[in-house]
This record gives sequence, C-alpha cells and structure tokens, in this order.
Amino acid sequence: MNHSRRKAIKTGGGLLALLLSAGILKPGEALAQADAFSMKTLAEALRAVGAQNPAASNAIVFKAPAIAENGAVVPVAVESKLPGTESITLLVEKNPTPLVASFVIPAGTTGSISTRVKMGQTSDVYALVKAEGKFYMAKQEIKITLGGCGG
Amino acid sequence: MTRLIGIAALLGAIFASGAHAQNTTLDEIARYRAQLQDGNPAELWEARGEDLWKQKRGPKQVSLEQCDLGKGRGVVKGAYAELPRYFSDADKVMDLESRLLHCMVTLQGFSRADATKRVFGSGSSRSDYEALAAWITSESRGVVMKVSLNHQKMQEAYELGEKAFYFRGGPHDFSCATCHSEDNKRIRLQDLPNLTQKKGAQLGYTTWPAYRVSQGELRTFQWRINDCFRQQRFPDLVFGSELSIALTAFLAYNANGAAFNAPAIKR
Amino acid sequence: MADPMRIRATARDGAVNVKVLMSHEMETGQRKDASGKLVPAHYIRSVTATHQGKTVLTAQWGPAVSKNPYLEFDFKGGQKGDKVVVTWEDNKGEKRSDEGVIN
Amino acid sequence: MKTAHWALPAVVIAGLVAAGCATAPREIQPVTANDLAIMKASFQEKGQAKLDRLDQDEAQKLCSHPPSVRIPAEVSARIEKNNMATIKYPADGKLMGDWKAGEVIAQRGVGKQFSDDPKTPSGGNCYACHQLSKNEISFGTIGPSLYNFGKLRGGPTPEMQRYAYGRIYNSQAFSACSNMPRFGHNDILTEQQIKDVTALLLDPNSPVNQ
Repeated sequence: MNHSRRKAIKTGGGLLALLLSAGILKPGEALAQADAFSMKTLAEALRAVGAQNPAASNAIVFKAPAIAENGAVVPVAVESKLPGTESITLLVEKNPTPLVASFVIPAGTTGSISTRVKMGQTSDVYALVKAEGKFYMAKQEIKITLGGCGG
Repeated sequence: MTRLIGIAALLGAIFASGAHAQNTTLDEIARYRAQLQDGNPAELWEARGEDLWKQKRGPKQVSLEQCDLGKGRGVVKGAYAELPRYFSDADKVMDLESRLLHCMVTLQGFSRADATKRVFGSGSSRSDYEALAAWITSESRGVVMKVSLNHQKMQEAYELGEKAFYFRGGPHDFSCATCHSEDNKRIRLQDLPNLTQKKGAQLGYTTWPAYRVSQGELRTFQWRINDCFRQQRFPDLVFGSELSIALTAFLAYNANGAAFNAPAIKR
Repeated sequence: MADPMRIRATARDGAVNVKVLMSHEMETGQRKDASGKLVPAHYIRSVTATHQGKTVLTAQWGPAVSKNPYLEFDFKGGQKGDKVVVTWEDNKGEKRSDEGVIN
Repeated sequence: MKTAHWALPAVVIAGLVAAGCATAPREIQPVTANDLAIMKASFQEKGQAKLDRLDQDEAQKLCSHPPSVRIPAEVSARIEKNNMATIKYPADGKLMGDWKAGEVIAQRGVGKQFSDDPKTPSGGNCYACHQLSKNEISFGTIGPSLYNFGKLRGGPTPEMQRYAYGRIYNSQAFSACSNMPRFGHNDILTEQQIKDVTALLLDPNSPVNQ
C-alpha cells in the first residue's frame, strides 16, 4: 500500500498538484484517487476513494444503452439530482481495474456528465456520487455484444 | 408435409415468444447508436484534413488547393457527391482517393510509392487520405448524390463494378451480394444495407466515410471495400485500383438522389 | 504534438453546455501490437476546464476512457462570447490546452 | 467445355420484374477474360490469400447472380449433384463430436482471411448468420434460425446426423447457390470441427436445444 502510494506521488501529474493547491482536492483524496485506478476489484476501488458503504440512490440517473454494439466505446451519461453534488465517479465492475473516471463538480457546475468508456465484457456499471460529504451509488448492467463478420 | 406444417407452427410459437426479447435488443442497439451521434471523433480528422489540403507539401511545395476534384481547381464544396467521375486530364475514371493520389503525384511531386505508403491509418501511423477524405466529404454533407454515367468510361466502370458485386469466389464462396442483396438482413446485430435496391444503396453509400468505434479510426470508402473483400477471403484489393473504382462507381451511382450524410459514426 | 481538441460551448436555458472531443490513443497498456509486444500504456490522466479563470470541471481518468475521448458537461454563469479553456495532461506528461468560444 | 451462362437476358429480366425491382432491370453479363484480367490486376496476394482465389469453380460461376434471378431447375440439379459427390463422411462413422467445442467454432469468425494466421484453426462463424442458442443475443439473419434445430427434428437420429454433417460439409449439395460456405469441401473446417458443430445442432444437451 505504502509503496504504491509513493509511486502515485512520484508519477502524479502537474494537474494533480494544481488541484491540490487550488484546494479542489484535499491531499488525502487526491492520493486515494490516483491509487484507486490500479485497484483490481470494485470493493478495493471504492475503499480507495473513501466510499465504504455508499447508499443506493435513485436520484442518480443513468443514460446508457442496456446493450452496446461495441465494448471499445460505450456511451455513459450520469445525472445526479442530489443537492450539493461534489463528484461523480464511474466504475465498471468487470474491467481489470474497475475505476474508469472521476469528475469533480465545483459549485455552479451541473451534476451531469457524459463520456464514453471501454468495457471488456458485459458488466454492471456504477455511478458513485459524493454529495454533501456522503457517498451514494447507482448501477446499470450494460451487455457487450460481439459483432462483425471476420472477428 | 404435415410434419413441415407442424414445424412451421412450432417455429411460429417460438418466434412469437422470442420476438419481444429481440425487439428490446434492437431498440437498445438503436439507443447505443443514437447516443454516439453527438460528438463524432471524425471531426478530429476533418480538422487535420483541412490543414493538409491547404498546406504547401511535397517536393514541389504546392498545396492541394490546385487539385481539381471535378468541379474546378480547389473546388471542394459538393465535389464528393459527383464522384467517381471521368477525368480527361488523366483519361481515367477516378474516385476521391485515387484523385487525391493523382494530385499528390502530379501537383505535389510525391513519388507514387511515397504517396501510397500509408493509405489506411493505424494509431499514431496516420493516413493523409483518411484526414483529407474526412474533410472533403464533410463539404458535401447535405448535397444530393449526382454521379453521371454519361461518359463511356463511367458506363464501363459501372458495368464492371456490377459484375464484381455479384462475383463469387474464394474458399467461402462469398460475393458482395452474399450479404448485401436482400432487405432486412443482419450480420450478428449489424444491419446490412441491400445495395441492389435504391434505398439500401443510398443508405449504405452516403454514410461513408465513418469513424469506426471498434477501431478508433476514420475509414474511407476505399477502406470499406478493401475490408469487405478481406472478409470475403479475397486477396488484398489494391488502393485506387481499377476494380476498386469500378465497384465504387456502381455503388455511388445507385445512391443517386440521396443527400450525402457523412462522415458518420459506426460500430 | 497532439492534435487540437474540438470544443463546442453553447449557452442554453441559463447554462452553458460544453462538448469536448480530444485526440488521444488512450492505450491501456494491455494491448499487443502485430508483433506480439505489449503497447505501453498512454492515456490522459487529468482534465480541467475553466471559464474566466474559474475551474468549472476537473477529472481524473484511467486508461478505460475510450480512445479519442468525448466529454460533455454543463455549468452556470457563462455568457455568449466568453471563452472556455480545456486542458489535458497524459501519463507521459504531455499537455494540451485549447479554448472554445461560447455561442 | 460449356460456358457457365444460360440464356441470361430473359431469366434476369423475368427475375427482376418478379421481385418488383425499383432500379431498371439490368442484364448482368458474364465476366469476360478482360474483366478477369482487370480483377486480377486490382488485387495483390497477401498472406494466405493468393490470386487463385479469383478462379471460380462451376458453382461459383453459375451462382454469380442476383438472388432475384431464378436458376433453371436442371442447372440447380447439376450443381447439387456435383456437390453431393464431394461430401466425405468420417471413416469412423461417428458424426457427432463435442457441442461445447462446436459452440466455440460457431462463435469464431476468423479463418482464411489474408490477415489470419493459417496455422490457427478457422471458425465457422455460424452466429454471424444464424440464431443458435437463446443466450447469444448477437446473431445474424442471413440464414434461418437454428434454435431448437435438433429438438424440432426428433433429436440426433442417424438420418439427421447425416443431414446436418453433410449440410455443413457442403451446403450446395442440398441447395444450389446457397449463401453458406462449403465448410468441408473447401477445407475451412476439419472433420473433427464439423462433428463438433453437428453436435451443437443435435445434441439434446446443447444450448441450441435448450
């Protein structure tokens, strides 16, 4: 654990430093996040971002297809209707490292983000939201299909 | 005979129960495609293509703005909707990519070998054709396809392209028609346009080039037919070859009357 | 040098909608090339968007964000004509900054 | 040798009219020596795909037409007879292999492409064109659904095994100009692989019959 944290500090980019100095991320959080990307299970990744037992919430809305034509590009949009949303984190349970992306939402920015993620296989996709200091979570299964004629 | 009817009835029953699941699958795939439409990475290729078109390049340090795509030197707007066409300066029928190759060689002074070194890109080894085609074709978006067979050589190209379309060969006995000559067929979950009918030909042709999410690359029509032949188990279709242009002429002419709508985004 | 981003910022319903396309390989480090060698990981690890000097979004990414990444978000307080600046930095330390004008 | 073409104009036009074709009926002329020369000059050999892949056999020549063209009955009969003669049934008399191996073959699409390593076994890519099991939702529709293939036909009787094996080996023995590759005849699948796919279709435990 200590070893990988050191590594995270060493390889941590300039932006991370910027976020820290701007006070957007607290030092503990930033380190935990950088570390969390190497975690191999959903539980470890959640622990690494400090979300022990996130409460299920239906105020987190997924906009993602239930079936994807290709796992290399899966569109995922998440809208958090929770007041005081501070961050939105995407995790794909069955990816080799489940943590995909984490977005910090400052005041004045709407709690909705849209991006595209890679999925190695059919999996539950989780949106973890931190709002007013607490963690909430919602999930959706996305099926990955095989396609084409020569694959 | 009664056994056959029995089987048909049974199949009917199975399909009635399976139809709902299948519709849901297709609806979700449609949602997947719809959600990708906003934000097509093809735009990244278009931007690079426009720069490439305007840059002075090659041993002669000339920009492609001197290149005539059929509507006069440097005219890009709407040019793709009339390609392939007969070019008297080369006395040949050319599609976009073979015309660009011609201009790179004759105007910019590249050797043919240099100009065909990387016709299809892969990751950081990028193809100028893919970028140029992305931009040039984007300048025909919304323009109605109007390919002319008035010249005898275009007529000949069309006829050769049509024969090639139905030509079965290779260890799998495939032709283009194996997959593209009937309505409402799919490979896996991918719809196959019926290229022998107006509607299918229009839909198929006017949505290339396309950003392929499965490859993370923008692909041109030359790539499309090259890769179809690869999967047909044919040898490697030469970039800009006579047959590739003939087949393109056949398909482009059949798409006449439809508004061009690419670069698109596809699986 | 990486290609420029495409940034589209549109004012609507009292908020600004921002769409960004980035040109990046987003290599996972798990893919093998044609000769069977592992292609080293190469991906954008952080993104920041600012409006008039104020940060409106930051993100940390791993290699599972798709190649040629797409990002969309909304923030309040922007006016037509204002600039939105987006910056990314990848795991090799390369950076790219581009701006879009709100319309 | 008699050329491959049979009174094309009338047949083609009749076929197109019958299909209510929107485009003008066009007569598709036979590929000439000159056309073939252009074709061969337009391809280059790559990997295992050599130029001889453009040399058509009888069935390929006779079947290079739009599906709306109706092939005369005697031509169909000839194609089927000649292809039937190519089918080699296993010497050990066992036609059913392992359906689990068959499922892998049915899912696998590679083989014989210039981009494929000739040393790795080909797939049958059955799912590209056929529905087979209930669990695989990504299936094509070029061919008919084969879900419950064995169940609907009374299980793996010796006749059904012979039919299924033969059909995979050379589909044109049963249906001239079929779109389906002649997997055994053209050495796409091995004898063992065809046995495995036969089992996938007929074994009562196979997901096809569940």
